[in-house]
Amino acid sequence: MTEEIIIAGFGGQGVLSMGKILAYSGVMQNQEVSWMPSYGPEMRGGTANVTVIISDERISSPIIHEFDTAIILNQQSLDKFENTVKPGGLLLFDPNGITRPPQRKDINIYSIEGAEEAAKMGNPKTFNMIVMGAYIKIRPIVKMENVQKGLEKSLPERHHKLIPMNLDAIQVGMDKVVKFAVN
Amino acid sequence: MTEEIIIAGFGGQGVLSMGKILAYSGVMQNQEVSWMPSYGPEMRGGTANVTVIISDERISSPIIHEFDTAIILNQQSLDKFENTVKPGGLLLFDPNGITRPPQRKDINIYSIEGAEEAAKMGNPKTFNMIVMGAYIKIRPIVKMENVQKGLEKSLPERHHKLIPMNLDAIQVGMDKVVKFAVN
Amino acid sequence: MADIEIKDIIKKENLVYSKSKILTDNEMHYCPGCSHGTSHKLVAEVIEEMGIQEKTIGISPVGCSVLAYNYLDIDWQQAAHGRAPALATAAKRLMPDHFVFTYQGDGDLASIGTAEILHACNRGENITVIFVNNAIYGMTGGQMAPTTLIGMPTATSPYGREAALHGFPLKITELIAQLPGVAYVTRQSVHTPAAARKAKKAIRKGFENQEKKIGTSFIEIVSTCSSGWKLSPVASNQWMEEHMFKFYPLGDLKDAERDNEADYKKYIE
Amino acid sequence: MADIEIKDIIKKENLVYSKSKILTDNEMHYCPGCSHGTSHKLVAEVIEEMGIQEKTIGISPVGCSVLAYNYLDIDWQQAAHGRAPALATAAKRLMPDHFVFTYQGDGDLASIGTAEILHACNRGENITVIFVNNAIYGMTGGQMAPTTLIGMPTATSPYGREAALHGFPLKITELIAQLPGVAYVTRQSVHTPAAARKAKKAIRKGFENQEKKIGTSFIEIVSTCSSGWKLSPVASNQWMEEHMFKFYPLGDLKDAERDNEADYKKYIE
Amino acid sequence: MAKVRGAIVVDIEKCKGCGVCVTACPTNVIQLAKQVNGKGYNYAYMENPEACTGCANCALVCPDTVIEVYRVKV
Amino acid sequence: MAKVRGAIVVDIEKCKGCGVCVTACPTNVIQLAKQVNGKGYNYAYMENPEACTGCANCALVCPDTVIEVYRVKV
Amino acid sequence: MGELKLMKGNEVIAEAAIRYGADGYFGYPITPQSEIMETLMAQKPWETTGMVVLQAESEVASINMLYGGAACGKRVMTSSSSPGLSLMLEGVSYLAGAELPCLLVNVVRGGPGLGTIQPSQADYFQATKGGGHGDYQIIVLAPASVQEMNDFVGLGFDLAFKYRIPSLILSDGVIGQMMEKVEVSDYKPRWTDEEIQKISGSWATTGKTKNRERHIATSLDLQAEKMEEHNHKLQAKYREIEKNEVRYEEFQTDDAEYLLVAYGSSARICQKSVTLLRQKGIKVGLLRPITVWPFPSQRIAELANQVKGMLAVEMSAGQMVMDVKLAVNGKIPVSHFGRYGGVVHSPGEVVEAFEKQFLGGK
Amino acid sequence: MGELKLMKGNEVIAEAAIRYGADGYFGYPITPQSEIMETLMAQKPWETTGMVVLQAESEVASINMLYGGAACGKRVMTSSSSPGLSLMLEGVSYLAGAELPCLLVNVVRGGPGLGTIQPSQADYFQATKGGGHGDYQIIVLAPASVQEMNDFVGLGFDLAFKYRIPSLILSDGVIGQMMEKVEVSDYKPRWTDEEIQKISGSWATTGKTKNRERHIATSLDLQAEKMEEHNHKLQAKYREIEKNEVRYEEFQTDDAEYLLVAYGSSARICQKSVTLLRQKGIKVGLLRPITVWPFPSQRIAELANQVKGMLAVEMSAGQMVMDVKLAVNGKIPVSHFGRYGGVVHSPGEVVEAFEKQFLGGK
Ligand SMILES: Cc1ncc(C[n+]2csc(CCOP(=O)(O)OP(=O)(O)O)c2C)c(N)n1
Ligand SMILES: Cc1ncc(C[n+]2csc(CCOP(=O)(O)OP(=O)(O)O)c2C)c(N)n1
Ligand code: SF4
Ligand code: SF4
Ligand code: SF4
Ligand code: SF4
Ligand code: SF4
Ligand code: SF4
Ligand SMILES: [Mg+2]
Ligand SMILES: [Mg+2]
Repeated sequence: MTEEIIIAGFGGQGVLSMGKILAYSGVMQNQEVSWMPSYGPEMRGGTANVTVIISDERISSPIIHEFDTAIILNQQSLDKFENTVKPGGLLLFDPNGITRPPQRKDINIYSIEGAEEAAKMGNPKTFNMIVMGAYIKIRPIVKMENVQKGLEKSLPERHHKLIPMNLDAIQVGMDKVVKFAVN
Repeated sequence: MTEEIIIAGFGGQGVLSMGKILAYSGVMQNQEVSWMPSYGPEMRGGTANVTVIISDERISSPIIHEFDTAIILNQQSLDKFENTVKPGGLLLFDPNGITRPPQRKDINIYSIEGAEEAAKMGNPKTFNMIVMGAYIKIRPIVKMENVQKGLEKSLPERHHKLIPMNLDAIQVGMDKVVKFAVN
Repeated sequence: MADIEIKDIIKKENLVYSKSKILTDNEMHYCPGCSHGTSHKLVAEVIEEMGIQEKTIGISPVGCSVLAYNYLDIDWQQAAHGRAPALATAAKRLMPDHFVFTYQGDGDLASIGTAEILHACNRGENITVIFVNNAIYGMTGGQMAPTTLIGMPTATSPYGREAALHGFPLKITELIAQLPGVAYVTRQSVHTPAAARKAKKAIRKGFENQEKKIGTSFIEIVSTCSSGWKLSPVASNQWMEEHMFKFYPLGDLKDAERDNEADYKKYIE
Repeated sequence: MADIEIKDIIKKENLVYSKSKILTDNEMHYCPGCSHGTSHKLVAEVIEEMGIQEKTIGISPVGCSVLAYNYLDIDWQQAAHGRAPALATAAKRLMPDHFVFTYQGDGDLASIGTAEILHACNRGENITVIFVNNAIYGMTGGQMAPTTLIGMPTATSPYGREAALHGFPLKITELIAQLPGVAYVTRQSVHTPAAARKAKKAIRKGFENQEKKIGTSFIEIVSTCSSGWKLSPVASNQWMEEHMFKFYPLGDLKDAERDNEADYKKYIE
Repeated sequence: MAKVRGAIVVDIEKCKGCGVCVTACPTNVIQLAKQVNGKGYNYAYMENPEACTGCANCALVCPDTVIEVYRVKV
Repeated sequence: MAKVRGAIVVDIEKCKGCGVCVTACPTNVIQLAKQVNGKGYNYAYMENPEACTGCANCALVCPDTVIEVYRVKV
Repeated sequence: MGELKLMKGNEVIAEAAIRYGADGYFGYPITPQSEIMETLMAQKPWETTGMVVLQAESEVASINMLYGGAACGKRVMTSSSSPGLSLMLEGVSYLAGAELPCLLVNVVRGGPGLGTIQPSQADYFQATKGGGHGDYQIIVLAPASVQEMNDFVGLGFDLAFKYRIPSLILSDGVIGQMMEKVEVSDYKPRWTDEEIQKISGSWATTGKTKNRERHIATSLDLQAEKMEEHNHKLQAKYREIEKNEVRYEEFQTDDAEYLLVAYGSSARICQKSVTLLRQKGIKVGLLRPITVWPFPSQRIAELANQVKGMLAVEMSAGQMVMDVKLAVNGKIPVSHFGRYGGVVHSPGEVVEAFEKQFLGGK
Repeated sequence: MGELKLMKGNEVIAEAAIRYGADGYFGYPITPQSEIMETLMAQKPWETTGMVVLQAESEVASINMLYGGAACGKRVMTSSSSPGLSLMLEGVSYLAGAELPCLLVNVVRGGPGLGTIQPSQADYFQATKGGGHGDYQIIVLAPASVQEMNDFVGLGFDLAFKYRIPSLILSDGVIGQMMEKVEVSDYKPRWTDEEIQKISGSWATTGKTKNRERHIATSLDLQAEKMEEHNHKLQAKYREIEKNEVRYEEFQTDDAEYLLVAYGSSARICQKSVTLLRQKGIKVGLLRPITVWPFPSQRIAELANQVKGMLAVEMSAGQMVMDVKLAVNGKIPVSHFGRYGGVVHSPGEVVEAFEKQFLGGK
């Protein structure tokens, strides 16, 4: 099994840490992982993205140009990455702020109202976990127990009290993700 | 004709400028010349030497380790360069301050009381020209008219008034140089 | 209230403030609220008002303002980190009738570029220096600068700057002010309209000094870096007022012309 | 006069002054009368008297004193041109119970090494800096230094230093004195017995400050360079008194301990 | 006595929602929108247009110079 | 009253003839020799030995530290 | 067995330095490697192991701090990226000349000049052909994984002290920024002066005691003949290192008819390319130099007798390829492929380039 | 026809710069080349041609002053010796990246580190293999006489402006310090902005006029793809230079059975060695690269078909020899000889080394 994922959005949306938690979850189930961020001055306020690979085999190149899954959190990222999803692959996006929705018919497209649900939860910081929940609902590549372990490993001790809330958010994501129909 | 000369003494004895005037004299008679100084912090107060080559042919290496002539102005230089004179070559030295005189029997050795004669002339600065006079007496490789031209070229305009005195000094050197007998 | 409608106000003939023609149409890459934007604008307005676009050479540093050349429509040189004053020295000496200014951050000017700024000022190069001091390395992600205040947390002083560990904040402007080659040294900010107006006057004076050939003009702009400081732009301005101004008080440090200091006299005698 | 013969005076038991044991038997390569020799001797005597040979690390610069390591019998590091304060910073931080001093010329310290000395002092490194200011680049053959006086001819200012062309002489010591990390700044000379005694006291104080861990000690020694100045050693001393001391007045510029300046306090608050 | 009335035009798509103009306005004309622009920023707009005097304070301090100011005497 | 008498020993071959000691001596003991040493320098020597008080001034300022000083109370 | 973590290459450099017992880090921020100093500052090793961490005023200061620390016999390191390394070269030449051990890290980005901050391998010449002045060499380790970023800290220091020579970890933006699983080493105590002496002899400037001559850290000798002697000593050491310390890894070379040669992140990519090519039935292998100086020239020369052609793949306009050519010495064709200036090639691009070069592909 | 003078190599660099109409010199003293700035300061060209001469605070400042001056389209130069050049490498990489023309002079001394101040040729790699970071090249001219020190000032500037690239005169302590006859050029006026524009196009930062876009001297592009494009442009230019600007000199190669390859002062010495060897009846020739980058690889490859072996002679532990080997590509044996660290070999030593290598001599 090899899953190659791009997660892309605005800086500040928790793109990098979502990737890190995913990757750590993979580590927890003894898989090989790589996490490769875009980096540059555009980190500041601009867009951010990260490539995560989770695999049963040794990972050669951490930099890839086609993905099994794209998790898309703003319009720019949609424009940039829609066409990089392999045929038959997955595109998951948050429709908030999306004016030109995805068009491809050869991939599976899902949407999650992450921003909205986070607002409902009263904590915008849960946004990225909601989206992650949506993702692992559709692609259960990591087990929940390993996600929990991943959270424990990737958050500093002093933030461990936030783990239950994060797990709740993941559940919300799992519940609210819906198939998106390209018309 | 190729004449390879080392001139060596204390810094401040006019070693470098003697070499330069010799070289310029060569230029004035259309010969090829090279002038290669020792350089380094030892310039300051320590020893100084310069290699001058005057030749009818293009000069390849300006750095040589054997000489047709060595002009020696202190003990250290004598110790260092006596053995670099080619068999049959010339060693000219000023005996002032020399405690271990030259020993070689396979070369021609001459001496010139340069310091003493300069003091007699009432101008220690003429020292190097006296020594040069001694040299070109023994090895008339440059014509006096070219030496005069060499002086004109190598001294800045404002010092041209000193040329007659320098020519006098050269004459003194020519008159006072004597053969030195190794016993 | 007079009963005029907004659409009647918004007419070409009523326009009282718009972007200087010296500013290009490129969107600035700066974070929201960044002082660099305002500082750029003021420099642009001075160049426009003085009518010196054709004779001005800007030197951009390495720092967030590295891309300043995208924003001001003048000729630019992009300098290596810290070396803008060296470029400016050559440019000005080779084209003495041109206006040459450097635009530098605090890491650039007060850390790696210490020798270059100090010696350019000491030589009294006839240039203008715009020194944007936000007490942090903005571009590289918020590391400590020489100007970072004691106690201030940064990426390389995460528990706050401690003198014993990291050294003291450096008042480079105070040092520069003492050099006889320097004609004018002032410290300004651009966070309020009043401050921005004063800063603009200072910048203008700095450029005018080049015509007078009286030595280096050095204009510090105490600035914010909301990203590096991890505060909102508005909170950053407030924090700056409360903390930065105490340590870096605003105002003129030197005005050779005004003070009629023929400073170098005492050097020549 | 008491009728004692010289040979009776010259006896082991009557010896009152001889070479410090810290000085090696190597003949110094310096020109006749060079201030470096005297300055070396004073440092050696201080090390001997304090009994700290085993704990002292000297950092020699690039300049005539590059070979200082041949003359003082202690462990030495030979630094790249201008960088001695960087070496000293690391050596001292890694071996805080050792005595670390740099010995630097004016070209080394005030020109190429401006950033390193300023930042080491600003960090308040617990080191001693011996700054031998002879207003010229001795080693390379007498070129202009930042400290060269206006009007002074050198190999690169053959018609005398002119401010417009070459910049102003730099009083780096005055700048250093203002840094809060610096505990002690003094300017001395070694050309007369009285001056040399004072200078030695200053050097000793500089070393003792390392034990107190109160910040950097900076001792400038206004010096001659007869070769560079093209004067005899004795005439050089005279020229120094007449010209150098006017511009570089001798005396203490800062003594944090004496002044009871808890200087950094104002920085921390 | 002649009164001045003013108005501003914010280039919404270029506004970064920093809020500096909001603070700078002496008459509290400006607010940040609840909505975001294409870059995700809550842009500035005139919440109390009548209060605007066209003093240009907001425009002067706007780091991105995305405000134009108009003024009339009425 | 006890008088002090002094004497110096110059390491002639190491002396560079700089003359700094000559100037430093308060009692004009030292002169530079007419002769030169092996390095070509006119070395220092006691011209007026009786005047030496052993104050060590000369030795202290000698850049090459080639003077030793002896002193006795007589 | 160390702890298993998920870390960035840069972070692990910091972590490994602390765990390995390094004595000091001196550096200046620059993308893409600032996390190294940031991690150290966050870890505060001065409170635990006693390791000194200092943000210097510049790269010039950093490298000269290394000289000061290394001369004391301490295990000191710095890190930077391309322009910063250029500023350090005078210092590197001094360190090499004075035979001081230390560890440098270059997380290479695209040049020349300010260039870009994206990954590159265009500082190969600088690292291996003595970017600074004079005849000198430093040991250059090229990690291809986050794990090797960890391992090479220890290896780099060990080699540095074994030979009294600077070691350089030649990494790039990919390896520096990516996270991978890494097994970090256990904490080791810092060396005492005595241990250092045992390992590398008595030379450090730790204070001249009665029972020894003074120690001098210097690269100067004004006498040319003595300087030449010193150079001979250095060259002999370099030959020794070339004999003992060549490290490389082979991937499917046994039956290979063609060979890719690549180091660092480029080698990871090429591994995939090898797989892709083999899927097409082409017998390709990969040689990955782990030490790029000393370079595995001998092994490459051997393989030149086995394969029909070699392709050097590197993110540069062609630097390592020269060492491959020198090793092959004309026996078989050697080509170069690589994207550069900050662009990272894909495995597929390597395949294409290979086919074009050796199979007359499109 | 210019004037005939007896001058030091260093002095003539200064003289030639003034006569050629250079606009500015920025430098920092270092042996063995300080006479360059000293001569300029004594000549006061600012009072005659208007040339600016400034003693900078360091080599780092010097090279960045060059960047500032070159960006204005002025003909600016600096000079230094080995450690100083190392400090300039960040700046050189910037100049190359921003495509700015300028003239550098390195009067090489023995390294590594502070080394010695005596002549050396051990900065060959630094000069030709981009000592700084990133993929870049500069044109490197290697004078073998004082006359060429004069001539290469003009040639260096001309090539620099023709290709918008830095040129370097790679000299050494021998050529810098020696005096020889030299025919100095006549005084030429400095170029006007218009002339510069005619020669090298409109790119200089002379002030943005109404009728053109603003000019920007920069080496930065944050987008890797654009940076790669820029790199392609640079590489294309380098290939162009390699095609057009290779310069070398041959000495008795017509019937040669062996070849010495040497540049700069080493080539002068080898000329004598050729004579000595021919006196012994051995048919040896000499190829002297005048441009060491671009290197005369093609001519060497041709000669590899004619001769039985080559000896690269350089005052270094073996640097240029790699370029010779790359050119020969295994066809015939290539060896290296050279004293180094500040020692200059004699013609006789070269003869001995040659005999040992190729004639099984003692
Ligand atoms: C030689 C070199 N060292 C380091 C860097 C990395 N660098 C880029 S910007 C910067 C600091 C910028 O800080 P500052 O000058 O304060 O500007 P700001 O971004 O805060 O405006 C650094 C260290 C570099 N590009 N070059
Ligand atoms: C990087 C570098 N630049 C320049 C030099 C040449 N250099 C050697 S000593 C020196 C100046 C020394 O002057 P100063 O520091 O005043 O010492 P002094 O000789 O006067 O005691 C210079 C420029 C060098 N060795 N290294
Ligand atoms: S990082 Fe700081 S200085 Fe840089 S653009 Fe953002 S706010 Fe401005
Ligand atoms: S050149 Fe000057 S500083 Fe150097 S040794 Fe001679 S007198 Fe002293
Ligand atoms: S112009 Fe003045 S009153 Fe109007 S919105 Fe702007 S700041 Fe407020
Ligand atoms: S100041 Fe400018 S960018 Fe900031 S919110 Fe106001 S209009 Fe927008
Ligand atoms: S001071 Fe010393 S070196 Fe100078 S003359 Fe006197 S004894 Fe000789
Ligand atoms: S010891 Fe005193 S009195 Fe005697 S010679 Fe020296 S300075 Fe003169
Ligand atoms: Mg800043
Ligand atoms: Mg000096």
